[in-house]
Amino acid sequence: MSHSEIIEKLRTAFGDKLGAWRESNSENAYQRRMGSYLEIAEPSAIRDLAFFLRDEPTLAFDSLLLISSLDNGDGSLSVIYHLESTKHAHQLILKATLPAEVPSVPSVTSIWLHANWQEREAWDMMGIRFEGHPDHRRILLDDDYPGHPLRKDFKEPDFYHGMKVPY
Amino acid sequence: MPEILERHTIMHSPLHASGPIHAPEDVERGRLHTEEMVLNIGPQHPSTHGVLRLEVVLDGEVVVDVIPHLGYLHRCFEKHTEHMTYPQVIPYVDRMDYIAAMSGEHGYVTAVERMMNIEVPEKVEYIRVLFAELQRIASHMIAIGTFGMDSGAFTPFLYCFRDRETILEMFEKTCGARFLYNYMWVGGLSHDLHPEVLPMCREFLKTSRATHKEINDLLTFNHIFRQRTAGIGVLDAEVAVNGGASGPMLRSCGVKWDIRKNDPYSIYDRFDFEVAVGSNTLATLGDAFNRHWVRMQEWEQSLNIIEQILEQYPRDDTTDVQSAIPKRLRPPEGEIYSRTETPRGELGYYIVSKGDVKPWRVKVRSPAFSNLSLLPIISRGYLIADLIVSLGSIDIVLGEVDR
Amino acid sequence: MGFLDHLELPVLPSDKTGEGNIIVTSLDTLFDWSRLSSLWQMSFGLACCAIEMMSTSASHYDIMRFGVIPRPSPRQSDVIIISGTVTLKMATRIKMLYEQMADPKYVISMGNCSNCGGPYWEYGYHVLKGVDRVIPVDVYVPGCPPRPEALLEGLMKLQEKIRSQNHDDADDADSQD
Amino acid sequence: MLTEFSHVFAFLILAALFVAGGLVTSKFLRPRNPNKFKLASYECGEDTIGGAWVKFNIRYYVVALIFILFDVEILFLFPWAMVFKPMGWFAVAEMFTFIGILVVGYVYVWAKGDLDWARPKPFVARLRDVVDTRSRDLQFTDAERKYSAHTVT
Repeated sequence: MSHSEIIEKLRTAFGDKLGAWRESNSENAYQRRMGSYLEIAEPSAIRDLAFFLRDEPTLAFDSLLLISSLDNGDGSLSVIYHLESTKHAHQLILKATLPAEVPSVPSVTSIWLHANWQEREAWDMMGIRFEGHPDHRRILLDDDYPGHPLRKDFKEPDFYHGMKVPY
Repeated sequence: MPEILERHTIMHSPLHASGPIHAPEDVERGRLHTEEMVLNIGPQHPSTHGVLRLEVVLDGEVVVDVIPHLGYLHRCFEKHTEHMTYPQVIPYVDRMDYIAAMSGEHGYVTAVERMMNIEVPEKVEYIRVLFAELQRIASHMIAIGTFGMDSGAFTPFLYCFRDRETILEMFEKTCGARFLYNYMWVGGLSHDLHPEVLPMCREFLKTSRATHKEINDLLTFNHIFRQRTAGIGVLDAEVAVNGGASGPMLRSCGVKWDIRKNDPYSIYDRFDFEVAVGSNTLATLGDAFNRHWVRMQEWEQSLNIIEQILEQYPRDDTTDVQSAIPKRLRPPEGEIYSRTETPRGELGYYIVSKGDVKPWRVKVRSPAFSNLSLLPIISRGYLIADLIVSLGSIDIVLGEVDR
Repeated sequence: MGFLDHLELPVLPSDKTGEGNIIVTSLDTLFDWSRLSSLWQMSFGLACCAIEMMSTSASHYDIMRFGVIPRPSPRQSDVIIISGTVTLKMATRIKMLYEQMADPKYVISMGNCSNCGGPYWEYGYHVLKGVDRVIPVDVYVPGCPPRPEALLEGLMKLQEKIRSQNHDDADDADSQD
Repeated sequence: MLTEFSHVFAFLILAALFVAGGLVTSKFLRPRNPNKFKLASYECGEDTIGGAWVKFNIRYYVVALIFILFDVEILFLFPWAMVFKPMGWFAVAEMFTFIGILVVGYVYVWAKGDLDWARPKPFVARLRDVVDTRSRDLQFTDAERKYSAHTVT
């Protein structure tokens, strides 16, 4: 199914919860396909949207490729869901933009198992909380590491466990 | 085994979520009252393929739960990409998946070329696919060698490393480095193909087919190896797709999903090769043996591709390999998710560019990271020796897992 | 072979007659020779240099010719080759492993990452800029990754250091031919 | 007068001296500087979690006991093997009845299943054990649940 049909089906089911469809206007055909994304106006609706995307037979997005976290620089953070259906071989990218002071999104681990570690890494690197995640620990850094490194305003600590960090 | 299930349901947080570690819970098993022991297969361990720590909850010898701890090799790749220009990121991409550096470069370079809509000359495409497939064989050789060593056979490791040296020699002649090359640049290559590489490649095809047959007789059809790996660490096809598995781990469950065929990039559509899939006759689908079997088949398919490349390679084509490299590498504003098939699975780059010389954000979909997240699911209820075999069959590279 | 002629056997030093106790000095030479000829390495790879270390211990370069046998546990190993990037989370474990090694122990820091942080020196917020901030290092092997021959050269340097280690008292200077 | 036994005694003393000598000389010659880390128990570089002194399954203890039992049985065979030739058929019959009784015990233990080791109880997770598939089971027909057209069975 092409992007427009997918969007149209989603709009009928979720209407105002979805934001605009950002089409990428690059000359490269691949980037038009894999660079355009659907914004989600209401991040709290992600769980029902995810259930619908995975369980609707005509959509059947059974594979979550990746959850990326993005610091937009103007204080807001974004969570990007890269979805794919191995049944119909079509892809979809969803982007939810969150305010910086309460960056939290419902967890989709109970829908795609792959999200478990992806969300833990988004929490670890960018500091986005995922409500309902079964094991909300940091995955790469130690639990006592100060701050979330991939934020644009991150300052690396001078000493950590008694070791000098900067060169 | 409902007992393992409801006490340690997959969703249930592990023994010591983030608070202090309390003693393992006592388990009531009928009249025998046994405790569980928490064992650390820690960062320094011969069979964790690098610095990975597995916290294993054991009941006697049976694994009740596995909690992987990562981050011992987190080298802040994504933070570096924010401070480096696009070409400067390539050496860091090499050091991310250091066993298949060429495939990592190929993925990153394809992504940036798609963003800038660059058409790469014919010759460069052929050289890239040739080196990507040679790198796939070298990576599978390491995977098969160490997997043999994990299940107790030391000789295949030495045979594989001996033959890998010839591949490294070819790479070294062309781009000067044994591995970690910085060879594929955005829009071209750093050096043209060394004249001796094509004859060496033809010679390598013969010796590699002989070694492939030798490893098959020595390892794959060896009864002890079959008993040790068949039916171990079984992964269901639906759980594999839902859990984000890709590459040999996904194909060994019977899902015919290969990015080179399903989402073709570069000139892979000119070669005919089959997608290697696990077989239900040799052993149960999705187990450790099938993952090894898929790698052995992929080794053979890569040899076929290289053979076709040697026939189709434009020998009299003298275009400079650096002709399509843009002078000012500044992709237009926008984002892209581009992916390629590396020996471990689907390596994806999500690149956001704000029209600057440096990328705003590069997020990497690391196949080894996703495949490793399925380790707890495929090792519950098996013996601890089988856990080591399951981990070895996943073929992880910690540089890519921790990025 | 260039490497083999470095290895001198412990000939009893004839010029040592009359100086102190012959047996004592020759005992030191005997210990040094036995230690440097069987340096058991703790099989412990961190990152890309570990693959190069594996190539060095595979049949093509074969580090075992010089008596370097990979041992899994620190209790039985004499030398620890830090091959790869030392991250902050790993540094405390390396300190623990180094302390748990049996004396006398030696450290070869292989690769730029463990020498000084390597390519991650500037923005590596989780990378330790050099393993010598945590454990004392005997030999630094430069390179990213260093070639197997460079690692063997580093091993030769360590053997020379062990050979000349115990006689660093003043009168020993003349015997260094 | 050196009796037969004195040779054995001399052998024992020499063995003890040889072993003690090795240990004592190395005790003097080796460097010795213990510290807190070195004396800590080694577990792959990590500090251990929980003790190892746990109540493990009883079957491992039973197997060890049975091993000791048959080990002692072999012990009795040694002196018998030295003297059964002059003693003639009576000794042979005597020893085989002794072994026969133990074999009966062995067969009993084997049949009871006390000898089999901890069998792995593999647990292959299906999709419904791993994620919430309630709504999916309603909408997908049985044929469609085999989710992908690409699956090769």
